[in-house]
Amino acid sequence: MAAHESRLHIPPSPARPGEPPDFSYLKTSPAGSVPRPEITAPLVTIEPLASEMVRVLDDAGTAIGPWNPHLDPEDLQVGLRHMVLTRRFDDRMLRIQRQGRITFYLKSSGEEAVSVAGAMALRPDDMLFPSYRNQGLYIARGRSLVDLMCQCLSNTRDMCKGRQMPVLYHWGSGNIFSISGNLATQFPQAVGWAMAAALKGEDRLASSWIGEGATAEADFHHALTFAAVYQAPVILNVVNNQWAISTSQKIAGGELSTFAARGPGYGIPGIRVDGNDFLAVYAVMQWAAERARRGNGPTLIEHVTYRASAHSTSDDPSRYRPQEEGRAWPLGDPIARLERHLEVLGAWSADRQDRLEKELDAHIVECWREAATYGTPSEGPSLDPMTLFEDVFKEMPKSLARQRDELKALLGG
Amino acid sequence: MAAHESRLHIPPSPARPGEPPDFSYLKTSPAGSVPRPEITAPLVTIEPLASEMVRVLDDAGTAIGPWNPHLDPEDLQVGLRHMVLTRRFDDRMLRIQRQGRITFYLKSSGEEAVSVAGAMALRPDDMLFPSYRNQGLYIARGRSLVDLMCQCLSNTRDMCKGRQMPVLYHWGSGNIFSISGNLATQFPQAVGWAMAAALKGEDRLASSWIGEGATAEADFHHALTFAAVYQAPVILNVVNNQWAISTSQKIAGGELSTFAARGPGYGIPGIRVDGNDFLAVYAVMQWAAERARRGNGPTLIEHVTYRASAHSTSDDPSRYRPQEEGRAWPLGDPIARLERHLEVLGAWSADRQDRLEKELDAHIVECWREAATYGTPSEGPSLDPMTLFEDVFKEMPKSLARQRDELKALLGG
Amino acid sequence: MPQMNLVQAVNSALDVMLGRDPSVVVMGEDVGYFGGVFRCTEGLQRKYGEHRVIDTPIAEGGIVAAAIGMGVNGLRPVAEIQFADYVYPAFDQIVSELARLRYRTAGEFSAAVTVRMPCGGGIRGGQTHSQSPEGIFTHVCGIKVVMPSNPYDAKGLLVSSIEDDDPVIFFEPKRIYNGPFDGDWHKPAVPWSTHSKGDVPAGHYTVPLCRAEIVRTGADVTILAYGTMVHVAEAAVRLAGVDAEIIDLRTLVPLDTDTMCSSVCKTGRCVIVHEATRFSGFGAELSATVQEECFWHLLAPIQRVTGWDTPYPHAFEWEYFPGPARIAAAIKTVMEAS
Amino acid sequence: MPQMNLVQAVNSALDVMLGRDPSVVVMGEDVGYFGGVFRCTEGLQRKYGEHRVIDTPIAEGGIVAAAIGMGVNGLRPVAEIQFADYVYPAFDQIVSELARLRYRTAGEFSAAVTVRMPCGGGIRGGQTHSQSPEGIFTHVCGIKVVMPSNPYDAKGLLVSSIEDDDPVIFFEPKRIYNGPFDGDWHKPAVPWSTHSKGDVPAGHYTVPLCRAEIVRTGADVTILAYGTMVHVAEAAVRLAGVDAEIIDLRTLVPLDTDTMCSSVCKTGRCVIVHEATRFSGFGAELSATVQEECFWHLLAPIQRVTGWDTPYPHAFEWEYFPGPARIAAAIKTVMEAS
Ligand SMILES: Cc1ncc(C[n+]2csc(CCOP(=O)(O)OP(=O)(O)O)c2C)c(N)n1
Ligand SMILES: Cc1ncc(C[n+]2csc(CCOP(=O)(O)OP(=O)(O)O)c2C)c(N)n1
Ligand SMILES: [Mg+2]
Ligand SMILES: [Mg+2]
Repeated sequence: MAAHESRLHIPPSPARPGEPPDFSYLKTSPAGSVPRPEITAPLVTIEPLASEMVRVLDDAGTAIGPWNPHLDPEDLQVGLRHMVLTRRFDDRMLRIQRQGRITFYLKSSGEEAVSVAGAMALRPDDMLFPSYRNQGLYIARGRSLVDLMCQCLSNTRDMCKGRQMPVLYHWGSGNIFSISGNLATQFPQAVGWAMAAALKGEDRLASSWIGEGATAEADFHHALTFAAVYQAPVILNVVNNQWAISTSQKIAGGELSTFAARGPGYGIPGIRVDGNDFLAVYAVMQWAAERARRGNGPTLIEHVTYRASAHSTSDDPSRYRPQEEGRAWPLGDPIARLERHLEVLGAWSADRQDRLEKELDAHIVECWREAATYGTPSEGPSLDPMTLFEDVFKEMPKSLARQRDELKALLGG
Repeated sequence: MAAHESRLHIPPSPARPGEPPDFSYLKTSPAGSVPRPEITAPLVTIEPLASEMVRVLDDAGTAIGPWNPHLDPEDLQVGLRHMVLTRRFDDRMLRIQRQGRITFYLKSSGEEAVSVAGAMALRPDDMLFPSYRNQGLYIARGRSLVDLMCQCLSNTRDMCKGRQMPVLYHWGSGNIFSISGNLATQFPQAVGWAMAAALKGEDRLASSWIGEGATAEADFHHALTFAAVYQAPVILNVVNNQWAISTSQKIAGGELSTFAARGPGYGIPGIRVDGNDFLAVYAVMQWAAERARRGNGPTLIEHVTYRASAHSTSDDPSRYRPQEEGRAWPLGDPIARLERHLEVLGAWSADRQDRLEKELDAHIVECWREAATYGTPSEGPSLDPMTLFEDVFKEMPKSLARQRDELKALLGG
Repeated sequence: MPQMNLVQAVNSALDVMLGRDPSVVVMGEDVGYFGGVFRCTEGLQRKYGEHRVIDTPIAEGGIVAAAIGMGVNGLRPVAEIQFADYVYPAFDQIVSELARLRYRTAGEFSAAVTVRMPCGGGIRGGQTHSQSPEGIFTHVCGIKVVMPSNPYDAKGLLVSSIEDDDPVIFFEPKRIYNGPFDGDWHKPAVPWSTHSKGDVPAGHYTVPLCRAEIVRTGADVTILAYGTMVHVAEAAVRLAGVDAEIIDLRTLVPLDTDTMCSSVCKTGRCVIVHEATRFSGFGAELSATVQEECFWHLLAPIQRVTGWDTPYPHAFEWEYFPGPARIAAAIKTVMEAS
Repeated sequence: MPQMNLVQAVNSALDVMLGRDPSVVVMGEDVGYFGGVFRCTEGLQRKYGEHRVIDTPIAEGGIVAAAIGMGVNGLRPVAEIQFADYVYPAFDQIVSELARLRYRTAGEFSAAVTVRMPCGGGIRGGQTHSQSPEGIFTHVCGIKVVMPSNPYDAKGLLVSSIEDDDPVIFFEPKRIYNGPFDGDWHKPAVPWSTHSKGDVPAGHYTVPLCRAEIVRTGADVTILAYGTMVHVAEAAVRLAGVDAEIIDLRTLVPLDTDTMCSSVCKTGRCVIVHEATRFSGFGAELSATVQEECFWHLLAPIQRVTGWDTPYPHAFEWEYFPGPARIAAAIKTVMEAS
């Protein structure tokens, strides 16, 4: 059974370290070229959108075509601010992790538009079921950075009471669901949430995000099946950032078909969008939200983007992809592209950008300073270990109380 | 939360007892109308076949169109014989169950073409991963009825040594995999088997069958994903017999899209075929087999058929569907349609049909007589209960041997 | 008082809860129009509508996931798994999500989901319609595990489970759906109407979770059982002719160790009975706990009587089933030990 | 003899088996080009090709299902689950299929699949990168369950597992991938080169399944442990200053009851240690078995020292972890009991 006799197809390897980056597999559409169907359009009319790519911003930074959401410059500036804050927050937290002050971190760099435009296109009472790479949702909905930092620190103000790894946030009052360490589980949960909203006759929708790698999990199938059967008011987002740790999107099933294309097979419109184009993401999310609100059911959206950083602080991408790959990514950087667009609109400048960055950096530093007062590994107050026995059940059973007392005695408490 | 306020979509109920049968939802294509693409054709060319319906036999019983497999009358007669034997075997076993001589039974009536034509279109060394409603595969591959009956009897010749419910057969040397009580599990296993065949450079393929209801299980998604990624030589068959116990195929996700349509979303050709048309099933299976053998990868086939009998002997379909529904089924009966075709060819007659049925009935009776000599619940030899401890592991661990000895002592052995 | 079998008791609990609480929904395979393959949901869809009693696709993992989402959105879903043998596709959603949601969010999110499923053998179901996987779930912290042994408890415990804010896995021993089976399969079936626990109030009432019941007081030996095996234990005690105390655990998690251990400390002897396979079954935890709590009172080794460590064979159900003879033998062993 | 850490030992076992047996294939998430997130498959794809060391989609259920199909077709797949915490999506294929295939076909079909996965806490992984779910698998009849405590055993047991015709779940305690961690997380890390079991032959050898090892002989108390906890138990024994016998179980199913029970019968005392949660954990089975076999020799109640019955908290790993102090306390308790 030598390799050469084998007929087993292995998807072609992406460019590996030492090889030139190769994105020849990526199919894009020119900005403005893809039609925008009515939200009530029959599935067959929408089907081509699963293999095309909705794009609004052209190379010159102009917004064109039927998907242009015609946002005010003020709104775009807000979007830009959220994206920049997300990126700089990520960068700072990475440095903090490298200094050993938090145990782990995971950036969303290069993918900020997916979360920020997504959150802005929805209403605050729509329920979000994110993956671990959607910190932009928190930023766009205005969660205090201090709270996010305290979670990463597992300190006395940690919303998770020290139980979750960094970035696995949640936000009840902000309508953002808990992030699971187990991939994809949130996808069908979002569908159930949306079914309940419909069942109660409420005008709220759910939106969930997973990576393209995670689409291979059972949960993806359950989500699509249940969403289709009950026409749940849900937006199912696949964030195709080309990589799942070390394996390319081809290993996830992206070689012969797009991830958006899964949708029509289940009776769900699938739309592929340039995930680094803030306006396109906004427009597509808005379209899907409108559909859901009008009772036209779920939409599957594939956001084509690029994971610009390592998978996480436990990862070293130089082992499996060319260092220059990010620079070769054909869809550019979402922040730079929106800046450019605002410049074209005459609503932005290098100077403003500079000031914005400084302002946000200062804000981040200040937040960190505050967060640290609630405890860091080396100083400040620390969470009471006895809390580890709480919340297993709503009320602590006797047996667990005994275990708590045992630990208390052991710690000399 | 009164029902009228709810916006949750519930797929429209099928015709229920007391209502007239309603198959208006069923989309068919005229016989001969659907083109037959080359097996190397690109996916987009094949895609329409997922919503059309491949049919060869027209209402007059003539075989027409590009999918006509041009089988010899002799082969057709063999196919007819297998189908009739399958049906009459099913009928006899049902009566035997009603007499309390076996504990359970499950018929495939109305769906015989799916299995028989399927098996005939493949090679004997292709590996089959059936569901519980594929007894025609065993018949077409020539497994002795005595063996099948002994399994249903859990007697001394039971291939399962009394461990499985009736009909959960397997056949190592006949290349038919074990039937699981757990729905859909065989689907991705077949893909793994096919991957191994390709890996070893063998020229064998795998074919698996599940019900449309079972497509909602995770295994369906895993099968399609792995088959697509590795281009495994596998035929994935969905037998859409309109019902999953009491729920219609709409609850399984058939309202807005066909089951064949799931394929293209994963990059796998999907073909919808008239499952009651022996010639069409044969032709489509042959096409898919050819594709797999030539290294063109997997095919998903939806066989549109009708479950003419109860789900199983534990079921009473008059509780959930109109009694007359079967007669109203637009695609007729696979046996009657093949008979008609053979008559049109001048290769069959009512008289020959009559003789065939008598011959097969006599054969079945004789097989039952023999099977009964290997033990029935009321008489003849019986399986040694001590065998229940075998085959948990290849070698019996000490702890299990002790349990065996305990039972032996208890039974006074 | 109405007489109900265990199916009707379950149905009545669901009926009462659907009627009282608009946030309760019932969902599962064939539970809607058809009323469930064991008829536990019969008539409920007609009464409460397709939106409250929902037929689902055949995907246990999807059912539980959707139920979790609904629970997060304020509903109290009661999901049916058609057979306990088919719960494994939902295992990840139960273990990684349902059980841990409250913990990982420090109480900010939770889902009050009840997952019902028929379990146990003795109905000729072979290895995929006979399993008793409760032991596995008892090792998963964050879910409660319940198994009633009679209609009265079934209804009261199911109402408690649905009203409980924690997730509950609710096992229904299908061999006793229609009558209190005592392990003697030769005997004609006995209906619940012959049993005092077949008297079931029509309206709302609860049987508290986490409370075992002493169903027979005795001085010589304590028998710990639940579900079907409570009745089999009763038969075994008659057979053995000893003055046994039989405890019906009813809730396995959280476990009522006080009731069970004070009994064993009194009798000094203990036999544990379940239908599931022996190795690492729930009986192991019971034995370990009793041993820890009652060591100095124990007069003989604790015995476990369980299913053998094999799948449940179709042909040899009654050789497999831990019937009265095996239990009686174990009782004898602990009585004679010294 | 080469010195290896546990990662290298696993890698070497795979290397040896890929080299010797063309039917062996390695598969899993990131195991191919990258060599696995813990580097256990490093270099193997380069050496044996993309067809023998296969990167898979992220679908544990699909991985195990495909492995079963491959096994049926004569291969010996070694599937990696990236973390034991992520095995649950594969639970149905393992429990309903892999474990039961031989039984339900009376031996006509089987699949010699090995499923490897890193388990255990102490690496700041929080509740979804720290679990020890071995107890659950020990309740599933038809699969063997193995957990080594050192590089030498890891390689020998993994080779045995791959060569075994039954399915094996192979747990790798990730806290000891790089060194024999004894529970004192303040101390600088110790490499395997300091430990005699870090000497690992380069070629093929086996450590037999189902055989426990006495890693320290002693007269006063028997400590049953496996995986990481073997080293922690050693530290605890030093701390407690007793003459303890420490048994490394190595294979949990089938269990070497002879070795463990004859030790307890000798010492009369027993402490059971594992990192998994306590309730219905594997320690329960060990306790029940010891109690049954050694009752008349027991001088004190058997003690279990385990993880608490909560998920593994990110912030409080060392409060959660059953460290030397807790084990030493339990040893003291059993020594003093009377
Ligand atoms: C059920 C499960 N299996 C495996 C993992 C380990 N894991 C964490 S992230 C990851 C890759 C996910 O890739 P993708 O879905 O594309 O998301 P991305 O990281 O690119 O955003 C893997 C395999 C997990 N967390 N959960
Ligand atoms: C995992 C699992 N869930 C549920 C069942 C119970 N069950 C057996 S058959 C069946 C209906 C299957 O319908 P379909 O797949 O359409 O096949 P058909 O019976 O129509 O051939 C159900 C729900 C099962 N056997 N396995
Ligand atoms: Mg990705
Ligand atoms: Mg069906």
